[in-house]
Amino acid sequence: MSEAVKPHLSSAHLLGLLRQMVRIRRFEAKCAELYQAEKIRGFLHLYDGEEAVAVGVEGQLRPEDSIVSTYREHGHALVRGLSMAAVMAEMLGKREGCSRGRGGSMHIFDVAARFYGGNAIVGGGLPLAVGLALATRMQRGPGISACFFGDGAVAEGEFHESMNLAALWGLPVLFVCENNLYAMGTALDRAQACTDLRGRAESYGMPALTVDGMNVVAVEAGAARAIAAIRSGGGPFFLECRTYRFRAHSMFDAQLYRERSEVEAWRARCPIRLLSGWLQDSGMAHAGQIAAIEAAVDSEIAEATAAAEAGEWEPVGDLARDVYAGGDRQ
Amino acid sequence: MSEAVKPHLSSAHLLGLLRQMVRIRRFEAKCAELYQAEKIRGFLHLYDGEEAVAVGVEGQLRPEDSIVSTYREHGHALVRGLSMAAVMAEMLGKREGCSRGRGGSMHIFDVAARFYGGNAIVGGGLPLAVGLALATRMQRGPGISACFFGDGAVAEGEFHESMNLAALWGLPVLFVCENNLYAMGTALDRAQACTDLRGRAESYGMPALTVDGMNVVAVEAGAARAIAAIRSGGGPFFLECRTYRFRAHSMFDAQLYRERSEVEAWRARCPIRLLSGWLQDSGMAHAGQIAAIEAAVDSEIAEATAAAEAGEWEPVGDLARDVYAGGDRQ
Amino acid sequence: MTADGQITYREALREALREALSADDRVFLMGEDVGRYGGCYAVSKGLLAEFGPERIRDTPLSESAFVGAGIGAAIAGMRPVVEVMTVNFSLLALDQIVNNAATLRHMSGGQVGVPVVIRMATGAGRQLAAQHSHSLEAWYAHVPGLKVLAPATIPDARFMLGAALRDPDPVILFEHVMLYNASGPVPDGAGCEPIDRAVVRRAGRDVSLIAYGGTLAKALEAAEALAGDGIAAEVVDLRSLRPLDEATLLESVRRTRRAVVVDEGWRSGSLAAEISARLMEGAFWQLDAPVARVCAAEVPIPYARHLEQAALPQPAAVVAAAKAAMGAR
Amino acid sequence: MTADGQITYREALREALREALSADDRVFLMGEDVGRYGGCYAVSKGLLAEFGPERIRDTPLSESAFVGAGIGAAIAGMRPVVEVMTVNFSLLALDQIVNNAATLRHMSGGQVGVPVVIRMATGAGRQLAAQHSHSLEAWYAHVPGLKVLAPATIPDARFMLGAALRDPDPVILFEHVMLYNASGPVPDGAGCEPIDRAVVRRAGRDVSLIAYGGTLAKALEAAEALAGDGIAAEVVDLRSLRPLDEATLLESVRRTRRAVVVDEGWRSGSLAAEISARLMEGAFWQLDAPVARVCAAEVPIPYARHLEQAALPQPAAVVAAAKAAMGAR
Ligand SMILES: Cc1ncc(C[n+]2csc(CCOP(=O)(O)OP(=O)(O)O)c2C)c(N)n1
Ligand SMILES: Cc1ncc(C[n+]2csc(CCOP(=O)(O)OP(=O)(O)O)c2C)c(N)n1
Ligand SMILES: [Mg+2]
Ligand SMILES: [Mg+2]
Repeated sequence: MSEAVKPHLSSAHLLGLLRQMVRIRRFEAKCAELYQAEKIRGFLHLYDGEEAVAVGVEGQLRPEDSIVSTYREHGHALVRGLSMAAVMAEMLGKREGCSRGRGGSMHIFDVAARFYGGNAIVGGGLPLAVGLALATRMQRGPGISACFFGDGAVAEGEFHESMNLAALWGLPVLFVCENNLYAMGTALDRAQACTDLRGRAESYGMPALTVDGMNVVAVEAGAARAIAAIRSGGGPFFLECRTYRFRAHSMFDAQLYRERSEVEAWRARCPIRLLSGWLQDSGMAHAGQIAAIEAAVDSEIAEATAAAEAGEWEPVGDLARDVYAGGDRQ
Repeated sequence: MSEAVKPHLSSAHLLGLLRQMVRIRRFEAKCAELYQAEKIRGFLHLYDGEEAVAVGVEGQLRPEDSIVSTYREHGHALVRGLSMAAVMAEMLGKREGCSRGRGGSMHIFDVAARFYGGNAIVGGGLPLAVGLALATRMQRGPGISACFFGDGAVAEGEFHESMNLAALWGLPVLFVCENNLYAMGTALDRAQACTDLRGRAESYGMPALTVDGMNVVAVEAGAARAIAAIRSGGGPFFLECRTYRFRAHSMFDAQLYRERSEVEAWRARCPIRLLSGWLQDSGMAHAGQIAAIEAAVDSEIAEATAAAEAGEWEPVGDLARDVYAGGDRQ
Repeated sequence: MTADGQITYREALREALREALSADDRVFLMGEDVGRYGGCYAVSKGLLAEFGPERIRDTPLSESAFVGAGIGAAIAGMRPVVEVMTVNFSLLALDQIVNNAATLRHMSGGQVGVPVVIRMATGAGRQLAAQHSHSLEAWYAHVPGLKVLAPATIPDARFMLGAALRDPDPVILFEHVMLYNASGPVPDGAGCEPIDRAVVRRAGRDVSLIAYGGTLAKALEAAEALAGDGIAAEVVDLRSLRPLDEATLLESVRRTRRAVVVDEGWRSGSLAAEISARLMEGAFWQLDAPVARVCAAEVPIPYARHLEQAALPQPAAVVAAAKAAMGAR
Repeated sequence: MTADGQITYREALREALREALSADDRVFLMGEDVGRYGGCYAVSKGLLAEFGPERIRDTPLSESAFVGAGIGAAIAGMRPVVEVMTVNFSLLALDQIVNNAATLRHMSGGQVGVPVVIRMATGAGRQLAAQHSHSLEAWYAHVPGLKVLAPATIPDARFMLGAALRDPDPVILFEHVMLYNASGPVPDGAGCEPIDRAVVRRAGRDVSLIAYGGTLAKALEAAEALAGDGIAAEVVDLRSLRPLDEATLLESVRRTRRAVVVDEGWRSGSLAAEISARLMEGAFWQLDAPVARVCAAEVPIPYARHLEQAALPQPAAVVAAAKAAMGAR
């Protein structure tokens, strides 16, 4: 491992990672609450348990890089620096929402942050990421593009076509597979003939790496290595993060397909608990620092929620704006 | 290699293989002639140079097995035992055609022979082959299904999805990749990040084998091995046959994408010339036997063509039959 | 089933599946999460336990492959019911449906039949935003070789599937997402209308409201409101979107001399356009007003509830269109 | 270009590509066999040598990925022209076109524009049988967020592409396979009609024949035949299929009071249905006869020439429909 990709294990850095994970976790707890209160509607997919992936990967990205995500993207959006208030307003369907209330939970966008959504079609974002990277390449730009997708997406034809195209053209794409072992209720081994997904990447001649997705430091180290390879002109890279979702797939899921004990076993490896435990055990941080982070996050969430709730409804007369660039003309 | 899959190198057997290859070659020469005469129209994709693949593979299939092919399927159809007259009548658009003139060159069908077409969408037949195998499995039937497709199809999402599904469910499917190095004008290495296609199969945990597609005996041996593995319950198998098409992709192709010298080099390895040369050099057959085969084939073609030409045009009033089972009701 | 003999649309569909699976060994259900998860809209809940994993097959996320595999299995004598979770994802399987299922019989000169049934949820109303709220029935209804059904009532949810499975051709069955929780009785004798017939759900003499799937309830609601204003609206449920039962439509409209078509598809190129054109062709001289369309606004369906509802056809708009037709000229 | 100043439709398209590639570095062409092979219909022949492989990009057979990549590149500031060989294969890319290209601007609250141009060949007439003869313009014209163009003339082939590239939204360009060899002049001043306007190609007072793409020539042929019988048919070329230029259509039909729509799509759910419905809505009281449709027969297009031609709309049928409209009532 080269100098460039050595993880920064300073206490400040680690507390920063922890803070981001806590932000996601608590933000989403608030979302679940607002869902129960019927203020958020539609599908709501929580990232609970998978926070280390977004935090570990995105910390290694630069502003000039682009991101394409899925319907389980609140974490990706927050870490990328989107305003929490704008994300929350989006989920509430307000005009102040980052997507003006048009997108909701599954379609968080921020072009200034090069955050190209929130895509609700499994695998549907991958070709976009390839195209973003192609544009960068043709424009001789410095950025790379990163796309997140689940283990379920690997079975889709769009995954295959995108991987091959990116590899064939040597494009700067980071493929981040968030392997949480389930696609809705379908366990990985009932969807994939071969559950070691790295073989897929290798069949396109693409370098691949699997990391422990519950350990943010491991994710960070893996992402650093992958991104360094991409930036040095090595073409695309496949990074598999083994993770787990603690909660239901969405708010409509009775979880008939897995044992509670399995969930509990994974919960014991909660990325937040792991990191905060390790920080404290090693003496790199004390409980007070962690409590302070939690308090700061809570007030950020409270403020964001209040701001979002104070937002307005888009007038119905503006329904048809933004279908075409020119406005509501069809 | 087990007893069961040992190639039969008797002179009679080899002359049989030769005869099938000659049938295809000469039949298609006639088709090209009829195309020039504007009696055959639409797209016409010749198999010229690839005959050893159909002959080597299909000789190992049984009547209870099913076949799904591509738009380059005259060879597959003839070897499967379809009536040459019915195939020719189809190309002429006659009602006596195996597809009643509805399909033409790209859509040769014969359900009695379990020959499920002729598919003009690259990769589009693969899911069908998976479904045919699934039905066999559920019906506890003895057959397997074989699908033919080109190197170009390997880039399609449908290829990936079909391979994974067949492997996941352990279905009896023989995937025969006719790797002729080009998809229209696109050379393999400009379409595939990794040109060793076996890696694809392996990434689904599927056994794979590459054979010399210009050597019918090698194809036969490989097919026998693959099919034995499938019949013994080993699930699907990927058989890559390295071959070459001597002529244009279709009748509208200026062949700007390859050198004449490359074509000539491959022509030197013509599967018919190879086998007939070897038969004569080894003393297993003499020129007279081969000439007799050619003569018999020529008269078969002459008869088939005459029969096809004597066929009738479907009355225009019957245009809408066979859209639905009930007839022309919509 | 509840004590009062009512069942939900979801339960009716499940009953239909259970009946088909029990009656015919060739029938099986295949799709994403139809097994352990119980179906994304819980239609197939419990069937895995009852029929086992051979016949209730969870598939990977591979719409093209598993729909195509259903087509292949149908060709080979099985009677697959393929569930594509929603019409939105069916875009990934369209090649198989349009280029194989719909063409094979014709292209093979009548040799290859494809008795597959493809079920999918359709429509908006659940705030699922643009990629999850399509109503593409009109696309499917455009394709010769396919039959397209839209059960809008509990009895149709209960009986259309069986009829579709008896059909030797590929049938697409659209289940509107807002209907799954609807409930009602299944009267004796229900299920005997042929599946390709439109049915008059409410008789009236002044104007014909033509609807299907998710818009039937809206048309009925509009008819009720119109009745309050002394206008007797007839409500026709298309049921079959391909073939269209033109005879029933024409009979109704020739009598009422006015029609409003209610369709959740986007207006341009909607199924409502086809109905309007057919009425033009078959009843022009009997019309006292132009056939009106109440369709979805031409926008990708937005998430926010008030915007989503504004984008969808609503009873009030149907009432307004019917009154305009009454007052025409 | 020939000595007499005529160029083919194919050459006009190539000229348009060449011009766009020369004028704007952001423009590039991508698709299967657009480079070395020269394009499946030879439209891009020679461009690889002129512009190099970075800008004339051959792709693998991966319709979803390369169309999606075009969308992604457009988002990031490029101006991709993506060639999908034919509309038949575009079924494999529909998810990207409908769920991404068409929705992104709205779904992102106006942030994400997708200035991609997607070209594809369409239509039948070359005996390519059911899987290679689709006319699915109506499907695309149904989708808000897309614009859909159908150049039917040499000048439109020459100039629509440039206009499409200047458009900030995704544009689908349909090139009818039977037009590539058509030739004609490109007069001075051609190319100045806005791309979203229908154009009257032949003036007449008795009946409006409305056509687009591959059917324009048939409509003109019918008009000529009708003229011989003393019927002055006006021929309107839609040019833009989405948005539809309703104003021009209504203006024509209010004047002629009769219309025949000529459309190679299957009749049910055709674009012709939409036109008929719009004329119903906007010109009902001016119509002297029901709007007629001459469309493709509702069959997968067969291979045999006589059957294929019988399945397609023909000038004789247009003449008959126009005469029926003249004699109505
Ligand atoms: C093409 C497509 N098919 C089906 C769905 C419905 N669906 C939404 S999420 C999901 C599971 C995806 O699993 P995975 O890729 O592992 O991501 P995860 O939800 O586990 O993060 C499914 C089947 C969809 N959105 N898109
Ligand atoms: C989905 C799809 N895309 C494009 C085409 C056009 N096309 C027909 S054959 C062909 C090349 C296929 O190459 P390969 O799979 O190697 O088969 P080969 O023709 O070499 O036998 C192409 C691009 C098609 N028929 N289907
Ligand atoms: Mg998952
Ligand atoms: Mg090839």
